Amino acid sequence: MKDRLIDIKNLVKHFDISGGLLEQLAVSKGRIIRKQTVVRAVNDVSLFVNPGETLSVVGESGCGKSTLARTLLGLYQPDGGEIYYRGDRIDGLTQKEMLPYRAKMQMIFQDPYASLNPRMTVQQTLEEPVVFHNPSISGSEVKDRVAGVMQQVGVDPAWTDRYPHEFSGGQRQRISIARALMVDPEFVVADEPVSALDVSVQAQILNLLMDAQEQRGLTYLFITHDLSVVRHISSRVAVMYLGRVCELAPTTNLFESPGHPYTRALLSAIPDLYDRRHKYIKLKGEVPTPIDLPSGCVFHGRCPYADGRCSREIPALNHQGKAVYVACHAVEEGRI
Amino acid sequence: MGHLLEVKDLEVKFALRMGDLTAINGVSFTLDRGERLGLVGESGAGKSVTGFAIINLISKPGYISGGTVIFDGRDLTGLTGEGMRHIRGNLISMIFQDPMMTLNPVLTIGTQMVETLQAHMNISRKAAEKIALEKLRMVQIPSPEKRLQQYPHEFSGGMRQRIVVAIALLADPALIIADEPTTALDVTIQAEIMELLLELCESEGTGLILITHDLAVVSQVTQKIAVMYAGKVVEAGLTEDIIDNPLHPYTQGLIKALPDGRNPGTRLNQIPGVMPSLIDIPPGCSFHPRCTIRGDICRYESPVLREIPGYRNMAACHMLGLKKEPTEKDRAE
Amino acid sequence: MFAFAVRRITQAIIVMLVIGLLGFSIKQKIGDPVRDIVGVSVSVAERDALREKLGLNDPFLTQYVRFIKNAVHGDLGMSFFFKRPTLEVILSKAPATLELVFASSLIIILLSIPLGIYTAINPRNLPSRIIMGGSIVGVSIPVFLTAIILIYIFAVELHWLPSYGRGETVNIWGWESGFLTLDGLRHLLLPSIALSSIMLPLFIRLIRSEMMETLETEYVKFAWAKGLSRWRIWFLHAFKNTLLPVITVGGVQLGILIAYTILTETVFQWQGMGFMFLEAVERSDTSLLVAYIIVVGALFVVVNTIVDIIYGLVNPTVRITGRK
Amino acid sequence: MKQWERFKNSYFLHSFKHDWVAIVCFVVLLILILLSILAPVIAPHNPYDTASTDIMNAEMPPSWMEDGNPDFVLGTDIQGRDLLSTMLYGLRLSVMIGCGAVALQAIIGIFIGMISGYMGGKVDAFLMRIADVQLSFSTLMVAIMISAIFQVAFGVGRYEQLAVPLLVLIIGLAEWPQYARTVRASVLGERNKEYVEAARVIGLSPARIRWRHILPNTMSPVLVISTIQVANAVMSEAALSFLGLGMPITKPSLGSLINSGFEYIFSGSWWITLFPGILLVVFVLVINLLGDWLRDVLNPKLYKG
Repeated sequence: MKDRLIDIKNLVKHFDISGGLLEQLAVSKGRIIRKQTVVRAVNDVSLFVNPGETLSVVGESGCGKSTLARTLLGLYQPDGGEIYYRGDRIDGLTQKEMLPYRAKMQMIFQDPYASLNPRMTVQQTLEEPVVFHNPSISGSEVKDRVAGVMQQVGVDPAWTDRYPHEFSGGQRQRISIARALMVDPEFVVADEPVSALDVSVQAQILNLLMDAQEQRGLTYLFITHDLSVVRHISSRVAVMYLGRVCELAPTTNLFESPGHPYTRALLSAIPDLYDRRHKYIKLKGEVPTPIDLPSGCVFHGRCPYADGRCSREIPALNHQGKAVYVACHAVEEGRI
Repeated sequence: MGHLLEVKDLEVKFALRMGDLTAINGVSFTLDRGERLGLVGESGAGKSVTGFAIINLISKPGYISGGTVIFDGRDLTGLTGEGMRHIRGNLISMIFQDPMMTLNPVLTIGTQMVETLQAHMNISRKAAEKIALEKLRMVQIPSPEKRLQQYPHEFSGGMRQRIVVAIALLADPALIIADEPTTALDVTIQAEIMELLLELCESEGTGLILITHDLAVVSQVTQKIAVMYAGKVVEAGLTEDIIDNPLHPYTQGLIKALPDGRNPGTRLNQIPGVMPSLIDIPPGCSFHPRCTIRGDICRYESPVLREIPGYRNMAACHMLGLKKEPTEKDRAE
Repeated sequence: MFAFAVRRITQAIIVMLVIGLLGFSIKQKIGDPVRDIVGVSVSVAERDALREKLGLNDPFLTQYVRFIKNAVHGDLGMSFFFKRPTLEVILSKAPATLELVFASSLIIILLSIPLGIYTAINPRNLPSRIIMGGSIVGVSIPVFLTAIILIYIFAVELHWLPSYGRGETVNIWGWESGFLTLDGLRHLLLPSIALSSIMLPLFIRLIRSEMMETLETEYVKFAWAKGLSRWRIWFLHAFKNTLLPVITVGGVQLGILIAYTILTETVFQWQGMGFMFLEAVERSDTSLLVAYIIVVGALFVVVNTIVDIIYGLVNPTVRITGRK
Repeated sequence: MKQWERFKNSYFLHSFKHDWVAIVCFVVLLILILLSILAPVIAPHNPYDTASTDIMNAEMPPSWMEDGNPDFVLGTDIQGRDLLSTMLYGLRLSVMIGCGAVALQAIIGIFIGMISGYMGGKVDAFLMRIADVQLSFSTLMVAIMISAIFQVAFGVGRYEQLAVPLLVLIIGLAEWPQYARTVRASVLGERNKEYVEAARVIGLSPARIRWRHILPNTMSPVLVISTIQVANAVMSEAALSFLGLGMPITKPSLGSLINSGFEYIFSGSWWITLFPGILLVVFVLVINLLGDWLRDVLNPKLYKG
């Protein structure tokens, strides 16, 4: 276990959105009751990340992938489970105890228009993390480092005095990546880093991310809904549905022989440029909300292979050999 | 019989304080009855503006400054209020991008469907509701009778987009313009909506203009594609020709920039730079600063969309069809 | 919806208890109930006895509970000046104020909706510019100045309309109404115009900006794309959505008119609650002052609660899910 | 110097130079503020010096009218003071009280709005409930009530002595919710933006994130409402003074001058009311117009609370 960079065990994160006491009142069968509304964003998720790899977490909106990433980075306090960084437990640490890990784990965000403080120049944005983590660093050293990183992400270092609104979306995303690289992290969480970008710019950013990984030996946790991107850049993939991991497998295995029925449906839905008019697996019904989770396997209501057991019993993420894990009774029983 | 729709040299400008900005600059294409066309481009290419310009629904300060839109033999750009109103939602319908924003939150689905029919034909509420129910069934909304009384917030995003599709089909239009209809939706729902749209257009013989940034989506649905860049159509042709044999360097770059899963982990082909904003469109060919095969002429003369000898695609590029075809090697960075 | 209403009403009760606490504390700190009842010409011993008898030496909380109990039964203490129960005094003055507020609200609603919609639909044409320019001048003129100018023009110079008082009133079931006589209406005209002068521009601007925002939405654009008539788009699709924020803000603003009645009533010598309140301040009539605060507070709370519930009824999201 | 260069080329200055309404308003406002600051220097008479006023001069019409006296350009008030000088001193008081009150409400409002927006939960619900209730009562009503209570509690004589600081306090207390709501709403809007998350990922302390990252981004709406609040505060002060709950007639603000003149309007002495009235309206109007212009230019997303 020591050789894992990140190890997440049975992570749970719920959000109570019921508001104040008065907001919780509701009427049911003629009686006034107190109703609490809880979004079960992440339920019992176990995952690990090996050093140097790119693990992608994919899923549709509301599946809890962003919450998972933010909980992992300590932006949310988990409601259960454990998080380890190189064997050290890092959930529940105080602000101060967390600091050494903050320099090692960084994040890149989705929206290049919201992820940079509009009132700070590029210089100020990039300086802040370095100076914060190395208070003794000299001014000229900081300047050199800023220039170096800007060079690497492909933004002209002469533009450090500019404000974010003077840059295009792609350039901002480069600056956002630069900010994450400033503290020399070893682990970077990228939350939909190319979803808001146009195709031609998306390719630039993906190349930049792959280059940075190669040069700095970075480990990525890549959150996205775009399966073609996943296939291109990741070594392993975790598929999430309604707050649970339903399949975890090396990329080639996942795309060539998906195990979980949801993964199959998801993969079949990607339009392929060269395979016009291919058939996709149609799922019945609608995605349930994470507020009222179905019993048993969260996917059973839409699954073509579901039986009685699926609606009662939550399937465990089982090892299927060759680093493939699937959480499905039907796969386990060999029905599919 | 002529084309269902013929857009010719369409030009849209935005009147701003600092002067007029040209959003689309001489866009031309045609569409036959029951034919499906994909309008593809990145954000800012002017594809949505083109879509809205067809039904003369450009929000201020934009206006159509030139060109014609011939629909069924009539020029739509010359129509005034009432004449245009009769076209919209009746002969040409639209589907918008975000189904969460498209439906009016304070009116029931029934009201929003019935009013569309009543706007175009003299029909009782009862009869209109009957047509509405039929269309809701066509888009596979379960228990449609109950649904008519409900408000938009009681539906999920996918369901709302189905309802929008149903509204678009109400008056049996000859043409549907769908502006990024699945961009805001998840991939499984996108597949459902696209299949639905495709089936309905085929079974009803409805023409479709699908506006999207996603070439892969277009490739599943349309027969023809027009690729737009900086307010112009740079390449147009049959879907298989565009995808398998792109001519224009921009189209080529765009297709190669897509991670297609064939060689994972390798560097993607990237087009350097970004699309120019409307304020500083470069002179000559607007793509030339990013182009790898540009010649001198590209700097000052704007290319027109023309037939390229030996190919079926039309492309707007000076460098195509010259003595020496640009080869893969020439284009390498 | 029912749960929503229950929530709002519970909140209203809590707010009333807090207002009661404030009023009671003021009374405790600066008022003297003994003086209110017997005046100042009574010996110290007698006053102490009365003090004990009235329970004024009890703990704060006990007295507060008693105060609330009495208030619920309509007993808000005696007015030192009028020598009558304060609530009675206030209720006798209330019709004048409420009629004034009602007339002004009518003017505001009838004018602001068409003007607001017109300026939203035609944001740049000349009439809109004039209306918007006029409205910003309107919000910059204090109510009392408008009132004075109106009096100077129509009463002092032109002698068209009376400058003060309510004129002839008719008593219907204890309600002194000025609505039913020509003289009463003539007296009502200037004060209600003056009172509406501050809110009318605000309403026009509010309706205009909300309407313009709505006109920019996707669903209005979609309505155009459906080929609906412009009237249906403006008055059903856009206006119905404009109404929601206007009800929340506007309802509260109409309640706020009561604050401005203090100014208007002063200028026009209008014998309403506001005029009475200022007199109470001058006479240091603490009980009446506190009673006024509580009655007006209750009025505000009732108006707000009703506005909230109406909002809930109009907005399907709240009506069906009970959540805002 | 760089900042100045940036400002010179900014959209802000550019749109200012191309909007004549904004320029006129700015110039008028500047002149009025200068007049109020320099009132003791430029006023022809000192209205506070009772020795120099003569009751025999009371109610003199403006100098260009019959019975006018060239010594008193705009005439005299009921106590025989030069109206122009009294107005200048009155404007001075109005500006002082207005700015003081806005400073006070800004301090209270920004602090509470910041806490409320960033902490969320129960603290937020509690603070905002207070603000809501107070707002629903209207700032004017709250101001009138506080001042009424103060006047009864202090007694009229003492209240008039302390009028200036008390009015600042009253208006500040009455109007802070406007600020708090605006600040809170924009803090809520900013708090969930990704740059704040980025700052948290870096490990910055909550206090630093609040004051260094969030606060500067809420400044546009704060600037816009600040201008409008100055106008509101001046209006509130005038209203209170008009009701006799503000500045006494011995040290009149514009509101108290209008009030004192109102009683004489029926006898034809319109100027005592009209001139201070015009001055007040012009002052408030230019601030409101500038506020509107600022709102258009900065175009802050004014989050609805």
